[in-house]
Amino acid sequence: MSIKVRYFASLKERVGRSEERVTIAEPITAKALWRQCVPELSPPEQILVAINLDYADWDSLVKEGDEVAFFPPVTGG
Amino acid sequence: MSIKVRYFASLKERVGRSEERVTIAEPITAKALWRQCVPELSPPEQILVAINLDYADWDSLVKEGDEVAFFPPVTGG
Amino acid sequence: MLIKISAESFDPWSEVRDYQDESGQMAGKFGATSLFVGTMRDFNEGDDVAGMILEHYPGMTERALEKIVREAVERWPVIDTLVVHRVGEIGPGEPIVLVAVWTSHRGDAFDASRYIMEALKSKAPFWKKEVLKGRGERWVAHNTDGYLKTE
Amino acid sequence: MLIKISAESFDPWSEVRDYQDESGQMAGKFGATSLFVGTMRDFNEGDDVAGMILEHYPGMTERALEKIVREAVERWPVIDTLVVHRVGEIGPGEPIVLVAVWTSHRGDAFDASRYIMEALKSKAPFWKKEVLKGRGERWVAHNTDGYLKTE
Repeated sequence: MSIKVRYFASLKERVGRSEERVTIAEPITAKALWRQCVPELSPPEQILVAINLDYADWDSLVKEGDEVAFFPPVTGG
Repeated sequence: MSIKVRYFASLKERVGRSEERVTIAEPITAKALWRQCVPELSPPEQILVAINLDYADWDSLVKEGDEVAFFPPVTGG
Repeated sequence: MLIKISAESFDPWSEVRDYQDESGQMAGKFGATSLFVGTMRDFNEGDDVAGMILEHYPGMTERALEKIVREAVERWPVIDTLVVHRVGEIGPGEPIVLVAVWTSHRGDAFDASRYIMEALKSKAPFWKKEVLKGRGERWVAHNTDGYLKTE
Repeated sequence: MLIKISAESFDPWSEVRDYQDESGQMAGKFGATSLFVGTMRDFNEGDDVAGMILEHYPGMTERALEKIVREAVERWPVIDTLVVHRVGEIGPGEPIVLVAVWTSHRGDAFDASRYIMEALKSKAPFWKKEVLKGRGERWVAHNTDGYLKTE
């Protein structure tokens, strides 16, 4: 299963990349995906998760073809 | 003592004039002034009073040189 | 802090832009602008309205508006304000009132502009007479409280 | 109901006028317009700010804003809305966001525009990085609640 993972803003700078394509064997939670992608950091509490352009939880399941985004609190407006 | 009395909006149409100059012997309340100027109508409850361009009460005293205005509830904006 | 009583139709967007541009020292200092524009509708209480005549009490109007703006400035950290109110004959779709408030933070802009509008509606000596289509004229009886939710 | 993400500087007053003119059928139908404009300040948290870079999540941004506007329309009797948000490099004094709401009655316009602004601030995926004068860059950490009174 191929997943697109994206990072934004300060998190993007911290992990040193804006996006990547990762492969998983079966559907996993967003938290498990984070651990696979960013093993050097435990999931920061304030980081937000979106799956396919909608907000999701750390426990939401990620599956084939999904686009998952991790980002810090939003500061627009 | 000479007082300028003004009427606005629907009240102006009801009393049939927009302003008049009246003479009083000594300071009187706005209510007494109304009774002198508009004897045919008891002071309508919703009518507002202003003395010298500021809101006043029916019991406020009117004296020489004052401009007194009577008008219905305001409906601007 | 500018208050204008206008006997001519005005464009609220030009008024705000011009005022903001003239107050050049404001640029970069304010973070929030809250604006309210009240416009004449072509119907009211089920009737078609062809026009409106806005009467006011010259002298007291300005004084009442200045007091209202002063109260808002005392209550919230306001950088500047602009109030424009139309008088005379008004056609459907024309602006009646404009209230603009510039502040550092958005909550204050929303609160102060709403306060000015509500106080203007309940205190400033303006009176509206509606010209109904083919059915004469009528005075608007009273303003409703804008803090209450409509049904 | 229009939502625009703009990589270019925009004039909020022209945006509102143009949108209102294009929606010609609105004339005479709405009685109230509430507008909010958020503008870049040249200082923040005691530091001089020379500029700002606004990052966003294309696709999710539009989707999040559409959801927010839909929620406002479900909650208040709204005639129309316009939301414009700037992205990219922004200079001091330039508008960042515009929210305009047209309604019949003023209370609904104030409530709905404020709701949209607060929801945008807390939900729409935008991130601000400030360019400090001679002291590098820093990400803005979080937005404050605009319903709370400032100290």
